[in-house]
Amino acid sequence: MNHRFRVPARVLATLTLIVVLVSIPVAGQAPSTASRTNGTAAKPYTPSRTPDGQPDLQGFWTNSTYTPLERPKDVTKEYYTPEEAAAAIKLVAERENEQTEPGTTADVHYDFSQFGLDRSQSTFTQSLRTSLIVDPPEGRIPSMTAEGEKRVADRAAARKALGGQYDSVQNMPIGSRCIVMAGAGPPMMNAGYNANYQIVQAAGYVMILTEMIHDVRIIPLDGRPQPPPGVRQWTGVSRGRWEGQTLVVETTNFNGKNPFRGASENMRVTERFTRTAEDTILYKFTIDDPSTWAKPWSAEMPMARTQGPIFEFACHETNYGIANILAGARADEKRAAEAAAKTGSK
Amino acid sequence: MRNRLVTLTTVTVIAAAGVLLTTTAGTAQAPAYRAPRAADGKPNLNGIWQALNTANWDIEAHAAGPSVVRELGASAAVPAGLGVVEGGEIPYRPEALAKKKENYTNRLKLDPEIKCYLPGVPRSTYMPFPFQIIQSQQHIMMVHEFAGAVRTIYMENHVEAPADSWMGWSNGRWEGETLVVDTKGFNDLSWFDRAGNHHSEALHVIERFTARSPETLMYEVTIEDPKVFTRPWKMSMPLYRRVERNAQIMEFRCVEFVEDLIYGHLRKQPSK
Amino acid sequence: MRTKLALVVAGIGVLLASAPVWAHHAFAAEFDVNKPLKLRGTLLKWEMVNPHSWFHLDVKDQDGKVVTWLIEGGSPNQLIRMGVTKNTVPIGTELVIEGYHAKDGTNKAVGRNFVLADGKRLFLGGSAPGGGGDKK
Amino acid sequence: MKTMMRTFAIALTILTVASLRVDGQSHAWTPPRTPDGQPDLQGTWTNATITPLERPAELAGKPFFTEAEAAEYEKTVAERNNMDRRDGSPDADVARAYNDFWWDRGTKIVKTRRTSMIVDPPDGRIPPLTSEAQRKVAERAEYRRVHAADGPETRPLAERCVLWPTAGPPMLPSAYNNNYQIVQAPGYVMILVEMIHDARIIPTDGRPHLPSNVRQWLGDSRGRWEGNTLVVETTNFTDKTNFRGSGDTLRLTERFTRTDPGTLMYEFTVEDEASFVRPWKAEIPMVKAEGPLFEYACHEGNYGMENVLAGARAEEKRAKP
Repeated sequence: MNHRFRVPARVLATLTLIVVLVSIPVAGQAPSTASRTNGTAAKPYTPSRTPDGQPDLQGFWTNSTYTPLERPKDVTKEYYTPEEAAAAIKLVAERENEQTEPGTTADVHYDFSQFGLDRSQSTFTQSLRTSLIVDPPEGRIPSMTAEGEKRVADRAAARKALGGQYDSVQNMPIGSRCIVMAGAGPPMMNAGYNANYQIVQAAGYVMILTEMIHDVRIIPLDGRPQPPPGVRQWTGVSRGRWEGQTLVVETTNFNGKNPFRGASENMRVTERFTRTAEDTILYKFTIDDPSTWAKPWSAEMPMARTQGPIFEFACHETNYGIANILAGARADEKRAAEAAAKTGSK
Repeated sequence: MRNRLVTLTTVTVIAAAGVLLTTTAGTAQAPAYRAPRAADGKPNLNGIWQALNTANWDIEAHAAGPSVVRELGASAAVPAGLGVVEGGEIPYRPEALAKKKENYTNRLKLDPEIKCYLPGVPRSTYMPFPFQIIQSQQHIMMVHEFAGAVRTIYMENHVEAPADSWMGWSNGRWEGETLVVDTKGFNDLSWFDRAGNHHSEALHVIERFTARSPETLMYEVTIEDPKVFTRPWKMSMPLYRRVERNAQIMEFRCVEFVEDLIYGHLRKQPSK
Repeated sequence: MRTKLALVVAGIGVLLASAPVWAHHAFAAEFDVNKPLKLRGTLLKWEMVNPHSWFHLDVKDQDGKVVTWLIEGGSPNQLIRMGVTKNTVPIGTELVIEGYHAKDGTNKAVGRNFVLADGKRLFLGGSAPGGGGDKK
Repeated sequence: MKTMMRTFAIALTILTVASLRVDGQSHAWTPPRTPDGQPDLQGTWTNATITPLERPAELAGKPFFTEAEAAEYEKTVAERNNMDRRDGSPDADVARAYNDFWWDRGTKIVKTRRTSMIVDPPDGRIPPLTSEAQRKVAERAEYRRVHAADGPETRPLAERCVLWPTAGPPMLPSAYNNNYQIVQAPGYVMILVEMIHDARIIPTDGRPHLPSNVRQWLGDSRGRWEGNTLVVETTNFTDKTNFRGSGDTLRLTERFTRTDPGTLMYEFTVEDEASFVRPWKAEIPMVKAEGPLFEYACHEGNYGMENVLAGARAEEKRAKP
């Protein structure tokens, strides 16, 4: 038995510890609160202020989670019991540390656990929620409009028309190309690993550094208008404001090249960041895109305080994998052509 | 009609003369100036800043020159500049000077900027793109429009760079009116400019940011790299605030602009 | 896959459908599943870079000639949070690497498993300071 | 050397004063001042004249015309320059290019009635080139002959719209548009040369010259006031303008003095030991002219370049057997 087929005992031990430590909202509590379940009545948390008087969201945070965006089809309840949640996490975490069968495609990969990249080895957040989506109440993305369906089909057709996935770099996924991570958002969906954020505030601005591909969002709070509709960006253009303790950020002007769940470029994302505990920010977002979904839908997830640092995630600069993949595809083609020629000549 | 012509010509001429009047030598010592304070009492350097010089083409003094790509004609030609290096010349070791010349000759192939690579330090500061300072007590962020390059200046918990990187590992401190940033942990892949001025992974950069008026900062840099230079040397320049009301760091995700250049030869049908 | 994975906890089994750890790019497109290999060599350089780190390994071939291999690993960022630095794995460290050869036939491979000369796995099992999680 | 230059300068001043007296002007005239106190040189000026740079051989030993001689000379030159005539060979006719209406060489000699712009050496001729400079001139001439229309870069600078001979420095008259507009501001004098919209911006704050590796077509000018005279020193030339055989070692000193409401005396000294066996000097009284200077965009409409090159290619094609 190869040692690599063992789940590292240390990981499991750590995992157990984390499950105990991570705050878990009580099922049945108002969904917007994320108070602790340590048995005592939770006091409403008032965040400290930055020197210029903003509620202080600063620090390193993660939204790494095992909770899926959409509720699993066979789950009907909104919340698990704490025991069910812990069991579910343990099961998935074990699977993540599970080793692959040698000689299979899945095995052609470095070992995430060896690089600390499986979720159990870093801080992750959890709630008892069975899905991140809280509205509609069934916890799933509403069905698409006909226009939305058509757009999704058109995009797929356009991709297909470009040829094979490895015919050229432009045919490859934008994340692999280091342009932007598919989940960079907004909304900020949890990356598979390095799902970390650094928030820094200065008078008039909130900055959020996303670890993956060093994406920075600089959100002005001065009430300035959105740029004209002709100015569009991969991550849109964000404008923020404070509503009490909550940072509300509205983002429009997407370029539509990294569509979130099939959305159009005219999607409007409203995000709400509320510090609900010393080590928790409750992150909620609402997607409003009538041409894709008849009515807006919303999700929420806690962000947990984590430790830094966020080391530079230069991506494009040493993205050797891209060249290797393309070279590999060309080598495959050459081999296939030679084999065909050989067969033909017989 | 004739009068109007006279007026127009005169206006043009005076404007031409006026331009020079305002561009007095940038490296003059900043006069004593006390910056407005941020809420924590430190000099407030928050804002969107940009260099207004030709250091990104060549940090040393240089005359105008043609574009390295014929098709781009005047649009990519090199504007002349008097340089930002104090004392005029960079004190290269002989073999390092030879490498600089080689870099220059082969700049179309070698300049990391062309490939949309993170620009390194201090080049990120004087690229012809704005950058924004977001200043908190623990961290001062410098977010650059070019390639979305970002620096975290650690104002507390100073540690050594865990690994080498493009933008280095920056520890900062306040010295009176001045933000002093000490950066090490660079790789040897970034350049100082398009002229091929270079460094090794032993690079140590000390930057000093000092407000010199409400809308300008003085930016002074000391470069140390004993593998490449015979002694430490300095550059300095003013940085200007982008005062437009709608000034904003926009996306300049240049990767997709260079993919065909870098990977085009690996296309199924190679691009010409 | 082990049969254990077939175990379904009532009402939560579908959680398994949640996204697996995200892969930056398709490794099976870069490396050949039909060309597993095992390399023993000394570390020449570890590029602690993103999106994936690369180990440069000097390997003696059959004729005793030293050939440098480039081995792809994972993002170093979480390891750095755990306390790993460029000094953690010294140059010259002997490594045994199991992996798969690059499709284009050059001396590149994915490092499916990195093992130290003493048989310990790299980074896990306490080989890295603070290894085993970024919890304080 | 310096002493020699000073002697020259004094001699020149005397000559200038003497010549102005010939013209009947008062030398006691004091120019007005700009609001910030500089002698006011502002306005539009022309240096159009038929006085040649070098004294023609037939006028050897004669630095000045008499009034009658001047009139006769002007008449002769007017006839020679008449572009409306159609006599002579077809080549000569084509070379005249267009009617007299378009030309503006001036019809008068300079008001000092000098027979050459050059005042030193006394023979009014450019001193001999050094042997090194002669070699370079010959090389360049041979290159131009062999590669006359190989490509745009082998055509003359003016034809390429890179630089007109009137821009200098030194600023010398050419066939037309010999106009200059001077505007002054504190610390600067700007001279807009009509051809080809070259603006010389001359700082007068005593700053040093550019580093020697930085070279410009017009060189690098630094000005200072000596009494009522603007003295401009220019260095950092390229090796591509070659004024009368000069090289990148050229050091040019210009002196601008308003001598009466209608006259701006322009003097220049050429020093380039590598190219000339001795320094030399010239002067041109510039005359107040009427503006405005209309935009002289050159390169933008330079269809001629394409025609010249296309013509050369067509000739080559025809020449092939």
